[in-house]
Amino acid sequence: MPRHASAAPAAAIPAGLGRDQLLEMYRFLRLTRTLEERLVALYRQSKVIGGLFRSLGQEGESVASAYALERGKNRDMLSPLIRNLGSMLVMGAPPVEILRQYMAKAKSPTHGREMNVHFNDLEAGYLGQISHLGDMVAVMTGITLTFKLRREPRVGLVYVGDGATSTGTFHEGLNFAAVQRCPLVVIGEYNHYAYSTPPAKQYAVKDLAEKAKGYGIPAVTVDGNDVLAVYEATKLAVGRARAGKGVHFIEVKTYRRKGHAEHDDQSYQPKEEIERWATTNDPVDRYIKQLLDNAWVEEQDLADIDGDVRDEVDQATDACVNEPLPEGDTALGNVYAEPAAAERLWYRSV
Amino acid sequence: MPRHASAAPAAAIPAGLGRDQLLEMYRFLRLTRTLEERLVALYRQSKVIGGLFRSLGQEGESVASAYALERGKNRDMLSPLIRNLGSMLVMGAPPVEILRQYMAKAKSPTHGREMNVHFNDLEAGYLGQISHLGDMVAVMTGITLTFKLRREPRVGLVYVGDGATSTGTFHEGLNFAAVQRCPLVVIGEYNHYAYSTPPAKQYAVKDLAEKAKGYGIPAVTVDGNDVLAVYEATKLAVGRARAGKGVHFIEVKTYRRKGHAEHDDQSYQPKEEIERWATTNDPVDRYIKQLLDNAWVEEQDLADIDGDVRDEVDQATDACVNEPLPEGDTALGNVYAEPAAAERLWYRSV
Amino acid sequence: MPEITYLEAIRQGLWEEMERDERVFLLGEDIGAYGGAFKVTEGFQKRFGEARVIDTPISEAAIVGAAAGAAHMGLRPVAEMQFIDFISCAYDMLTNYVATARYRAGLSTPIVVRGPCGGYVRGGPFHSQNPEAAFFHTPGLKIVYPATARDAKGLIKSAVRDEDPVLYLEHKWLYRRIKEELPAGEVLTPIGQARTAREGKDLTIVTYGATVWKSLEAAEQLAKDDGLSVEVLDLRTILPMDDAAIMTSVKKTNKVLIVHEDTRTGGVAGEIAARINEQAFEWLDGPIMRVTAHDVPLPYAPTLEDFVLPQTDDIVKAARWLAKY
Amino acid sequence: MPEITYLEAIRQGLWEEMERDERVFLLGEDIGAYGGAFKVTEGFQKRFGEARVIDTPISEAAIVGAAAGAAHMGLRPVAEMQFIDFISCAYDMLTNYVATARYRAGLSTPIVVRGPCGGYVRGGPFHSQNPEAAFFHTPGLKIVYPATARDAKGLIKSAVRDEDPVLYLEHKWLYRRIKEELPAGEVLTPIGQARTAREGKDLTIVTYGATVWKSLEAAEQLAKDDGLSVEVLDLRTILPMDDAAIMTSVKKTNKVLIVHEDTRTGGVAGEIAARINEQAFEWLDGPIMRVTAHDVPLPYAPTLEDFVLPQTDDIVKAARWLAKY
Ligand SMILES: Cc1ncc(C[n+]2csc(CCOP(=O)(O)OP(=O)(O)O)c2C)c(N)n1
Ligand SMILES: Cc1ncc(C[n+]2csc(CCOP(=O)(O)OP(=O)(O)O)c2C)c(N)n1
Ligand SMILES: [Mg+2]
Ligand SMILES: [Mg+2]
Repeated sequence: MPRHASAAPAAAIPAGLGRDQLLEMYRFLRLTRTLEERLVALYRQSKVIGGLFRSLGQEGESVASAYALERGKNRDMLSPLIRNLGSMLVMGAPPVEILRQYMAKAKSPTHGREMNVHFNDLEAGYLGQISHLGDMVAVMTGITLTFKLRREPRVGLVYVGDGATSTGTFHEGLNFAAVQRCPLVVIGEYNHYAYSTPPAKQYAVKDLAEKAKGYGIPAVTVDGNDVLAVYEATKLAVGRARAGKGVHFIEVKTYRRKGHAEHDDQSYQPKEEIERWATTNDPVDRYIKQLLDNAWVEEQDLADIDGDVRDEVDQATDACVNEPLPEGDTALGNVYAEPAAAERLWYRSV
Repeated sequence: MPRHASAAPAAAIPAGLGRDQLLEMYRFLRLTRTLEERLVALYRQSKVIGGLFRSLGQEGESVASAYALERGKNRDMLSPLIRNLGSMLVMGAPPVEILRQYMAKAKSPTHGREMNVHFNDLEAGYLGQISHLGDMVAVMTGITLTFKLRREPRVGLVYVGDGATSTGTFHEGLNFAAVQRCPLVVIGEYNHYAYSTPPAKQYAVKDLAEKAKGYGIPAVTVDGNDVLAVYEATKLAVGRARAGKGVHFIEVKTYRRKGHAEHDDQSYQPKEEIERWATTNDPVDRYIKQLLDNAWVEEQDLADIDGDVRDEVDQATDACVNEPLPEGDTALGNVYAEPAAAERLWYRSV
Repeated sequence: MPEITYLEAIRQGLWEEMERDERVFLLGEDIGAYGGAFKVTEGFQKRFGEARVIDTPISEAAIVGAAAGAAHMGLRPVAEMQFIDFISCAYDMLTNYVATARYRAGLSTPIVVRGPCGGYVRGGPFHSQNPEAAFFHTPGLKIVYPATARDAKGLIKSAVRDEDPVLYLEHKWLYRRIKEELPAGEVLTPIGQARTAREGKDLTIVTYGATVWKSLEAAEQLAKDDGLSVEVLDLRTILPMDDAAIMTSVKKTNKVLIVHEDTRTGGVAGEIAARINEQAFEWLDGPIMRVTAHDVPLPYAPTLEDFVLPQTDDIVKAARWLAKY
Repeated sequence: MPEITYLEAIRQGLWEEMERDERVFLLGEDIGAYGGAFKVTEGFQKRFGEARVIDTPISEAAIVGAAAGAAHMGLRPVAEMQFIDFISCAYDMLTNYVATARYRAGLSTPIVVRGPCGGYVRGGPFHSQNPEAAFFHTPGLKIVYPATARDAKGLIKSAVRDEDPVLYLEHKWLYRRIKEELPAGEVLTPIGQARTAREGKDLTIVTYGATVWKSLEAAEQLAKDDGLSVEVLDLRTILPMDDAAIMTSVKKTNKVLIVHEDTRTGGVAGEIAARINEQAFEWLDGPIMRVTAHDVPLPYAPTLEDFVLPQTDDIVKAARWLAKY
């Protein structure tokens, strides 16, 4: 936690945020980036088993949108995509569990059964995706429908990529949620690519926000790399959803600076384009500048956080990097509530 | 064919239509209604094998929209739903084949394998649906994509009910067609019900036309029981689609006066509502009034057509009502191009 | 107790479970005011309210996905497919999301997906399907298919109480065709246990769903005409399968005929044949034979449908042949 | 001719068919400029243009539905599923629309749907699936699953020329692992014909896809260590199945082990076992046994995946047991 929290000129800070919160968001931004850089190192050492998916350049919208939710035991709930590492960290996913997931460790939340951010903690408020895009929209419709049926003041938030808006499940799920006026906020991530596919080959509208019109729900488009703008827009939508005003759609314009996954050479992304976003529109750089220009925080505050985060990621790595993979036969349990285990095939014991 | 066709005051007639065409449209309207009434009679005699689906009150939009297409061998193509009997008749589906389909006769276009309007004649320009709603939108996307790839000046038209717009395949198909700028016209049939479900439980927008906004395609809403309005709107959209301007969406507001199918008691439809539409907003009555008030045709012209249609339906019925059902073992052929037949199971020959 | 139909038994089971457990709710197309295409849920919305009997858009994937989300949160959703044929639109959601949830992520997803199945009703290719083979291959799902009114009630109640996702398949040909007097009090049929519908010693027929009745007819006829003693095993649960019950019967009769209404290739009968081979090969006095639908989509015309589907006479002929073997 | 990989063989086959027949076109996600997730179509768009190599939205149902519509009109679409796991999203379109089109309505629908399948690659539950069992039950579809570079080329070419819809399953573990020198000129593998991958007389292994190679390894080891002569039959086409080839081998060796990578319950092996029972029961000197994946979603960790999937050693053990029987 940052020092001399009391000394901040809170008045000047927008969106009803305090200095501590500004620094906490910074901390999550830094943690996301540092943790991903660590994952890259582990990937190069072949310690990451499967693919590695970066959110470089998109950390702002992930962190800020999640930060607008109420956190804590059985409060709000979000469903992240592979590029929403930041959102999961905000909801309390421990970095060590992320590392374990990527490295398929026995102690990982899924005990090595699933990969990367594909895990959940319903009490903490995050439900990991499955690979099939769009499905989580329908599932979050059911979760927020439950909030509504139980009259709980809880809100759900689901992320969907520009590409994933083309799926039938996105359509069916969002439409059903809209009809039921579920307390659901949808973050449409316009990051310029779906794997290699640009928006122009994905749909015939300019902004994702236009898609919301077909569902009778309010929508806004915000600068996804402006942390406070995303926070403010999400906060507003979450408040409305909580107040019973139904589904809200927020389009965040951002840019995927790395390839679809580490193996992707990005040949289809113009070098200059990547360069331009990196140098002139990095969400973390912009946030830092904003914090310092407005004298909301001091350089030292950020430096301290950077150091804390480095330590945290080091410790998380040390804690799990040498852990064992799961024992093979642990693959058999928990297919059903019971019987406890699927049967081991006969020839394994002859 | 109507008499003294030459005598029509063509000038006064809108939408570039001539008197013969007005009468031809009337003929299709009358034929649709008369044929359906015949089917009801056959249904009551248990000659219709499965369900019977009426389009009473919706004949106007079916006939007028189809009439805006170019007909003839390998010209435009449409895909009708169970309530688009009128559209199929316009495209040249013979009444006797409709009767055979409903009665599952051996000589029916599907040889008794499929029901009602679930058949096709690709050269004539109609492709019957399968039951799974939404699928035909994607299939028609492929058909119109083919027109585009081959640079053929052909247009496709697909019908979708208010309820079916909730399906994932509607969304995926329409979005893909919009991106590809396929020469496709979509007729959204707002007939106030999806089985028993009203629009308010189906989606959160007021007009189907609003759904088009999410696909970046132009849309209009027209009075579906105004034959000439539907014709004019469709003609315009078809012309644009043919000119390479991509997908167009037309919402037709109409009303399903019968139940979902004959067995449905319509308990959920207010009697007065049905009554009001029947007495004040029947598409055929309105069309007749318009034709006569404007002196575009004379009563006798219509009476002659009514008579011709009655005879045609009588002859069609007589021609097939006593035909046999298919031989049981004809169920085995044509699963694949070859082998010609699926194997007859062993115990049928022991 | 008066006799009740198979359909009424499903209604009773659902009704009792909703009375018993407020976490239970229904969602599906036209199930509310209208009471469903077959009126299975007629009167439910009046009694339990719109919040517990939800009319949905025509969106099978969203119906199942939303049910899964609600189940994660502790509710007990029962989703209706208007006709089971439309469950194909939720195939991804069921096989990838729902079935794997516990295994991959420790999520419990106690949902029931139910709907009218089966042929012999002139429904044509898209209102007559038997979906069990499409889902039988999916670890994590359970599949039940009652043949009697008692099991219709007993299995829907067990399905609602089960901790795992259950496909509850109800045969529309049986809805109003069979009647039965049910015992007073709680009727529960355990998931995973087959039922001996008829005792016999010469030959075993393994079956489920509508063909249980055709098999019983055949057994009766074979007893009269051929003096054959045929045992009929009604699986009731298709997944997980009651291997023990199957093997016990096979080891007693040494001959087995597997009968199902579904098409042949890739149907459930293949798996049963494989298991008998693996677990009771030495006891077989003849080949395991199958009576099934022919490998075609189910056609509409009565003459065609009757030809394609297995009939009592087919079972009689096949059993006779096998008995002589 | 130089040796080429399984992946290159698919590329060659597709390329040659597109050169040969201008009605052939490709559609799928990221297949154009990018050349596909596995680069199977790299360079195709440059050569054949955007009209014949179409990048689609993420819409598997629309990809298959649009392919069907184009096929009705006389084109020859080849649709790529980025990973075959996502074909589940087109399940309704394939089983209800495409597969039944000829039967119910006389429509010819010559489409090919292809994509990377299978495990042994640490892909986790949603990038490792084998979809054959889900579609094997659908009359009207054909399913091919090449194991060799030669058949990869020969079957993609036959699939493109086939008058019926064909699922072309390619195993990503084989993409770059196996190499082969192909004969000059046209390479065509007839759909519906199995291949004897290894001659033997003591026991038959019926298999397909990646496990063909594991079975051959096992056969080699059994020959060395046990002096067993094992025949390995590579089905190549799963639907329609080459019963004749299976029965011929079974009648020769009298013992059969069915091996597939897919999960056990409801897998293709069950159907094969049933057919052998029906057609060659008298020739069996032992039970028909199966080596398959365990009945769980395929987990991510190498230790878990290796445990779940069938390994060469499993085949050796099972064959040894059966040989002794
Ligand atoms: C139904 C489905 N089809 C295909 C894929 C393969 N796939 C994985 S990620 C991806 C691109 C997603 O793009 P987008 O939704 O924009 O998310 P982003 O990667 O840009 O964050 C695709 C096609 C999938 N996961 N699910
Ligand atoms: C995917 C799918 N789900 C459910 C059904 C069952 N069903 C048949 S017609 C119908 C209502 C259709 O309503 P709408 O689209 O408005 O067409 P209308 O009947 O009003 O012409 C339903 C739910 C179906 N045919 N397909
Ligand atoms: Mg994107
Ligand atoms: Mg409607």
